[in-house]
Amino acid sequence: MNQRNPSVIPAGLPSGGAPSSQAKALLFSMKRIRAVEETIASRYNEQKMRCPTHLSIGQEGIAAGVGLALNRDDFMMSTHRAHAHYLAKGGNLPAMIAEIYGKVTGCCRGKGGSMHLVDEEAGFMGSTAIVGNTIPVAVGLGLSIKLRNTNQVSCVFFGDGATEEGVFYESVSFAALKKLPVLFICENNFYSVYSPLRVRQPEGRKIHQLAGSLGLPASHGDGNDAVRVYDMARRAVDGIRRGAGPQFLEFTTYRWREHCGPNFDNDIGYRTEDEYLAWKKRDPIVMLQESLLGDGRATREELDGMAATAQAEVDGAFAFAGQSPFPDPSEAYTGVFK
Amino acid sequence: MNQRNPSVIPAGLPSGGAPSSQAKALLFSMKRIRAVEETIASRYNEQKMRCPTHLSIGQEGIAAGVGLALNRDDFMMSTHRAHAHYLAKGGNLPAMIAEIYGKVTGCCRGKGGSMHLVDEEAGFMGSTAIVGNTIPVAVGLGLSIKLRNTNQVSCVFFGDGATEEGVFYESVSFAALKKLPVLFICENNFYSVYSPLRVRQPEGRKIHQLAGSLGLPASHGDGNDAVRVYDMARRAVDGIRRGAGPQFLEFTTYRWREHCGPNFDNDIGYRTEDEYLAWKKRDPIVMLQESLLGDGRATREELDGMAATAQAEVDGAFAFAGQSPFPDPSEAYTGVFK
Amino acid sequence: MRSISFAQAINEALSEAMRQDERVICYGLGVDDPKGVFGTTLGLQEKFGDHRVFDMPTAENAMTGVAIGASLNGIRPVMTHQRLDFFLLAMDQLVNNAAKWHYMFGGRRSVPITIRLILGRGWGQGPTHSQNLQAWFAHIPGLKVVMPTTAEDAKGLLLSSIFDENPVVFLEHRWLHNVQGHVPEGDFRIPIGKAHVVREGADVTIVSMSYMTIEALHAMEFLEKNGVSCELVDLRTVSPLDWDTVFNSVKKTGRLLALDTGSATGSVAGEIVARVSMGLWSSLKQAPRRLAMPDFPEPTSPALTQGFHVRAEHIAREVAEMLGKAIDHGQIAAQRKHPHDVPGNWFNGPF
Amino acid sequence: MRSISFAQAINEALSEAMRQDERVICYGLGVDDPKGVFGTTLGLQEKFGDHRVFDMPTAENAMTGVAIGASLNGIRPVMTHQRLDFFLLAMDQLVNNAAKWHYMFGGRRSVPITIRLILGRGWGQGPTHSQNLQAWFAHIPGLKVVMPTTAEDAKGLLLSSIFDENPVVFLEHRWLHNVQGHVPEGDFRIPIGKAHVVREGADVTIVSMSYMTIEALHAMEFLEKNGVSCELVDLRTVSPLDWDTVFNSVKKTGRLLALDTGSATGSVAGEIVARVSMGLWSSLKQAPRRLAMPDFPEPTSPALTQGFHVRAEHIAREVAEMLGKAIDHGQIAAQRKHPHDVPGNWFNGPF
Ligand SMILES: Cc1ncc(C[n+]2csc(CCOP(=O)(O)OP(=O)(O)O)c2C)c(N)n1
Ligand SMILES: Cc1ncc(C[n+]2csc(CCOP(=O)(O)OP(=O)(O)O)c2C)c(N)n1
Ligand SMILES: [Mg+2]
Ligand SMILES: [Mg+2]
Repeated sequence: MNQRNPSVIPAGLPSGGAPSSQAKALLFSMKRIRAVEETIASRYNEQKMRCPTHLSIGQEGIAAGVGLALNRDDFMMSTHRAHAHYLAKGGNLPAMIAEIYGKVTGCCRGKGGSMHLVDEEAGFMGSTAIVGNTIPVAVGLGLSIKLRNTNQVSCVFFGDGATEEGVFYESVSFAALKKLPVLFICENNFYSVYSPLRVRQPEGRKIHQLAGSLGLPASHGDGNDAVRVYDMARRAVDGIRRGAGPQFLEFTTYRWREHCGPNFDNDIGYRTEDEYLAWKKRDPIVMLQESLLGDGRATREELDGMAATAQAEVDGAFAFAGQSPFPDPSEAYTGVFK
Repeated sequence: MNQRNPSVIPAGLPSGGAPSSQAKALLFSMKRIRAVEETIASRYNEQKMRCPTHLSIGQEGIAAGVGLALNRDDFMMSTHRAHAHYLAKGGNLPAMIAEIYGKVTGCCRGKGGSMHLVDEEAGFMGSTAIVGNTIPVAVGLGLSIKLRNTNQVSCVFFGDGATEEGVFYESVSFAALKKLPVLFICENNFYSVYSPLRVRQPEGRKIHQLAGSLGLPASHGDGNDAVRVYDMARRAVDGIRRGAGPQFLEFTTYRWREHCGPNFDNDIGYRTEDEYLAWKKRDPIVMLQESLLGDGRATREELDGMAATAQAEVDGAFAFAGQSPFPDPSEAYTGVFK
Repeated sequence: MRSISFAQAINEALSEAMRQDERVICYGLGVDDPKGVFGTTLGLQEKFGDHRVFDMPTAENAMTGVAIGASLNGIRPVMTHQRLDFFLLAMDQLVNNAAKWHYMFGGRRSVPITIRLILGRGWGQGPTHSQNLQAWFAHIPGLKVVMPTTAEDAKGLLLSSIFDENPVVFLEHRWLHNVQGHVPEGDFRIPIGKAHVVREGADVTIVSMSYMTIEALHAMEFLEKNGVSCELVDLRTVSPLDWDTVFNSVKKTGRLLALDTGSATGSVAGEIVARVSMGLWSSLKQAPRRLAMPDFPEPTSPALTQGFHVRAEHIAREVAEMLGKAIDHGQIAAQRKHPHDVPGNWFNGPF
Repeated sequence: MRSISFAQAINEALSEAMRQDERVICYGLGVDDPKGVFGTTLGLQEKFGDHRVFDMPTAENAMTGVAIGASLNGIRPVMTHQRLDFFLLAMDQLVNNAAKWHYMFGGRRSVPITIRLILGRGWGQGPTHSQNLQAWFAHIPGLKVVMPTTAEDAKGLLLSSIFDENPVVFLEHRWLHNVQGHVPEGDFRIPIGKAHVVREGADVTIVSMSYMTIEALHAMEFLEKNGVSCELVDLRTVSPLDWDTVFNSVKKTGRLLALDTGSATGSVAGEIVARVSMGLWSSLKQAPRRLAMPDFPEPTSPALTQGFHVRAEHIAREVAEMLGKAIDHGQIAAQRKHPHDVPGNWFNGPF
C-alpha cells in the first residue's frame, strides 16, 4: 500500500528516505520520460505511429515530482498530453509504446492510441483527448474513495487551457463541497495549441488564485524544479490523506516542441525562439543534474548509468512494440459493451 | 436614448433627479410587480394559466432597482423567474399576462409561456427555462454592443443556483477577457428549488467574491433595500458605460412562496416558517414605504394612489388576456425558421 | 399481486438495489427534497444515508463525469434529472466518455452508471421541458437506452439497468408516473434488450415505446370493437433494440406502424421503418408507416398542443387507413374525460 | 474557371462574407493561428482586424451562447471547431437556445449563426476525434445542417449559411479539405436545402453526402465500366432535406442505396430509407439499402480501421448485389495508391 512506484526507480536507488535518493529518483524518472519522448520524436516521421501524439519534453519535472509523491494504489488521470504522467505513475512502458504503434499489446489493444492511455494496475485510470473532460472523472474517483473509505488520493493533471472549461469549475467546486481526496495539478505551459494565455484568460488572472477562490487550498511553484514539485505534491498528498479535502497546485513550465507532433515550431510565429531558449536553459533535467553534481550528491558515472538504463528500457519497449502483432481487424467490432 | 423606462413610472412622478422621486419610482415599480404576482397567485388555481410559473414575490427590490438604473435601450436577459425583470425593464404587461394564458396576443404568441418572455422594444431580449443558459447570451449581446460601438449595457439576471453551472464561469470569464459592457446580477435567495446553498456550494463560498476572482469588479448588497440596489446598479452601469468593462453585483433576498406555483410551502420541511417570517418582516415594499412615510417624503394617500394605479393596470392586463383569442392550432406548425 | 404506481415502482427498484448492494448510490437535483423527484426517490435518504443519497449542485456535466469516475472504482451511481432537456449540458461526458470508455480503453473497464431522465409533455412544459431525444442516445454506440411503459417494467428494467455493467440511459415519461400496475415485490428484473408483445394480433404490427404504448392500447381497444386485430410490440429498450421480436411480428402481420414520442425526422420509429423495409421487404404487404411528434418544438399554449401529440385517435385512423376501413376514430377523443394536455385529472401542473 | 481547394473555398467564402457585411465575425480556437484551421481562416485577421476575427477560450458552451447573443443584435457570427466532438459541450446552447429561439419567442427574432464543425476520420483520430453526428442535428427542429462535398458547394453553401437568418451547422469532412474544384470568384451562393444530381443514371439511385459522394463517384466510375448506370444525388444539405430531388430520382430508377458518413443506426441514411419506403412504396423495385459506418466508435489503430469505413468497393459491391451482377469490386481497393487511413498522400497527420 505504501510503497513508491517501483518501476520509476532504477535498481540501486532507495525508494524514499534521504533527500538525495529522492532527487535521484526524480532525475531518473525525468530522464526516462525524456528518453521515451525523444525516441518517439525521432521515429515519428516513419509514419508508423499513426495517431496524434503530444510530447512532454521540457515538462518532465511536474510528472516526475507528482508521480513520486503518490502511492502506487493512488489514482491518476490525465489529458491528451499524458505520456509523462503515465510513466511517472508507473504505467507499463512497452504497453504504451505498443499502443502508439496501434498494436494489440498496447494498453488499449490499439483502440485508444497516444491520447488514450490506461494502466489500472499502476493506478493510472485513463487519459482522454477532450480538453478538461477527465477532471470530473477524477473527482468521481475521489468520491468513490470517500465512499469506500480507503486511504487513497485521486490526482488529475490538466493544462492551463483546460481551466477555461466550465467543467473544470464545476468539478473543483464539487470536490471542495464534498471535501474529496483529490489533488488537482495544473501544468501551465502558457499555451493552448498556438494560443497564448492573453487571448484566452482575463488580464491578471492567476490560475491558482482562481482555484483558491473556488474553495480549496491552492498554491503554485516552478514546474521545472522537480524537487520543489515533489515537496509541494508530497505535502499536499499528506494533507489530503489526512482527510483535509482537495488541494490545487499550479506549476509553470514550457513545452519545447510543437503542440502535437515531433517538430520544433518556434519559427512559425506564435512564439519566439528567444522565449524557447530561455526556457530551454531551465531544462528540469539539466538543472537537477547540475545540482546533484554540484554538491557531490551524484557522480557523472551515476548519471550516465541512469541514462543508459533508461535508454535500454526504451529501446526494449520500442522493440517490443515493433515485434508485437496488430490486432485482428475483427476486434474493431467487439467491446462496445462489457 | 437616455430616458428612463417610462412604463414603470406612474404619472406624476418625475423620472430622475431628486432621491425622493427615485424612491417613489422604485416603490411603484415594486408595487406593480407585487400586484401582478399576487394576482397570478390568486388566479393560478383556476387552471387557465397552464404553464409552470415562478413568482418573484419578496424579491421585487432587485428588479426594481436594477430596472430603474438601466436605459430603455439597454439590454436585459433573465431566467425562469423573469416576471419582475421583464416588468421593471418596461416590458409590456398585457402581453406578458396574455403569454401566461397562452393567448395569441402574448409576447411569444403563446409559444413560450411564463418561462419565455421577450419584449425587444423594451430591451428585454429574452428569458429561458434552462438554468444559467441566458448568461452567455447576454455576454454575446455585450460583445455586439462593443462591435457596434453603441453606448448600451447588457444586463443579465440569474439565481444563486445558476452560479453552479460551468457556463456561468465561462461567460463571466469571457466578459472579463474582452472587457464587455455586461452587468451581471445574481439574485441570491439561498435556495435552488428546495435545496439550500450548503448542499450545493462549498462551505464559506461568497458568490460575489468568487466572481471577483474571475476578473471583474464585484460587490454585494441587500436586495430588499431597493434604493441601495438602485444606487449600486446605477454606479455599476455608469462605470460600464464609461468603458470600464463588466461588473458583478450579488443581492441577497428571499422568495416567499413555493419555487414554482402560487402556494406557500414553508410546511413541507425544506425551510422553516421562522426563516420565512424573518424575511417577510423585511418586505422590500414595506421597508421603502415606511422610510418614505417616516421622513415625510410621501403621504399615505400617494401610496394608496400608487397601489390603485398599479392594480388598475394589472386588472386591465388580465382582462386583456382573458378577452384575447387563443392562437390558431395551425400556428404550432409555423415559425421554426425565419 | 398488489398494484402500485410507476413512480412507486421506480422507488422500489432504487430501494431494492441500494439494499442489496452498498455500492449503489443515487444523486441528482432534489432527490432528497420533499417532492422526491415525483415521488420516485422519497424515503431513500432516510433509509440509506446522505452519503449514498444526495442532492447536487446544478452542474450537470461535471456530475455526469463524477458518476463515471465513481463507477471506475466499483460504485454504481444512479443519477437523476427532472427533465431530459437539462442533460443536454452533459453530452460530452455521456458520449465522449461513458459511451466509449469500455471500447476505447480496450475493454479494460466499463462504466456501470444509470442516468434517469424524465421526458416532459403537455400542460405548458414548452420547448425546453419536453424533448424526447431517445433517437440521440440510440445513435451512440455504447449506450443502452431503456424506455419502460408499465410499472412492472419500470421496476424490472431499472433494477437490470443499475446492475448492468454499461451506461444506461433510463427514460421515464412524465405521463406514466401515475400509471398503476401489478408489480412483484423484492428483486425482480426484466432483461434489457427484450421487447414485449403486449397483445397478439393478425392485421398490423404496432411498434411502440413508453407512453405511446398507452395510446396504442386505447386505439387497439377501439379498433378491436371495429374488427381490426393489431399486434402490439412494446420495445421497452430502444437500444440495443430487439429486432427479432419486431421482425417476427411484422413477418406475421405483413404490416408495420411504428410509433415514437419524439420528433419524426430521425426518430427511432424511422429506424424501425428503415430496417423493416430493408430486411423484410418481401414480407411486407404494403408501405410501412410512422406516427411521431411533428418536427416542431413543443409549444406552450394549450391551444397549440391541441392535436400536437400522437393520440389513440391518430393511431386508429392510421391503422384504419392502412386496412382501407372506414372507422369513426373521432369517438376516441370524444370519450376522453380530461383536458388534452394532461394524462389524467391527477395532474394539475406545474411539471 | 480557376481551380482551388475546398479549404481555400471556405476561406474565400469567409473573406467574401466579411468584406460584404461588416456584421460578419469569425471566431474559434485557433482561427488566427499559423495553421488557420487547416488553412480555412488564414489571413482573415490581417484583413478584417482582431475585433472581427479572434481566438477564444476553450469554453465551447459559453462561446456558442455568445454567438447567439451577438446575433440577437444583428451580428452574424461564424464559429469554428476543429472537431465536431468538442462541440458536444455546447448542445444546451445549440439545441435549447439557437434551434428554438425563433419558434419559442413567437417569431420575434431569429438566430443567424453559422457553426463550422470539422468531421474527423482515419489516421488515428480515434473514438473522440471522428464522430459524424449529422443525424443529431437533423433530428432537431430549427437547425439547418449543411454538408458540402465539392469546393464549389463549400463556398456557395457557406456564403448562403452565413447570410441565412437561422442557425446553420456547417459540416466539413476533413478528407475534403484538399479536394480541388472549379469555384467562381466573388459572391457566389448555392441555396441551402437543394440536393444536386451529380450524375444521371438509370439503374440505382445513390443518395450521399459530404465525403461519401467522393467514394460514390469512384464506385460509379467502376460500375459504369461494368455496364451499371447509377444516379448520384449529393444531398449537400441534410436538413431541411430536399425530398423532391431524392424522390424524383428513386421514382425513375426504382432502387435506392443511401450512404452516410455516420453510424448506421439512427443515421440520416436510415431516415432516407424510411421516407422512401413509406412514400414511394410502389415505385420501388426492391428493398432499399443503406451503407454507413458500423455502430462502433472509430478505433485508433490503422489495423482496426482497415475496412471500417464505407469505401467505393463496398458501394460497388452493394450495387452489384442489388442488380444481381457479378462484379470484381476488389479491383477498386487494389488500385488505391495510398494507405487506407488517409485521403491521399498529402495527408500525413496528425489531424
Ligand atoms: C473540448 C476540446 N476543445 C478543444 C480541443 C482541441 N485541443 C486539443 S489539445 C488543446 C490545448 C489545450 O491546452 P492546455 O489545456 O493548456 O494543454 P497543453 O496542450 O498545453 O498541454 C486543444 C485546445 C479539444 N481536444 N477538446
Ligand atoms: C440546467 C437546468 N438544471 C436544472 C433545472 C431545474 N431548475 C429549474 S429552476 C431551478 C432553480 C435554480 O435556482 P436559482 O438559480 O437559485 O434560481 P431561483 O429559482 O432561486 O430564482 C432548477 C434547479 C433547469 N431548469 N435547468
Ligand atoms: Mg497549455
Ligand atoms: Mg435561488
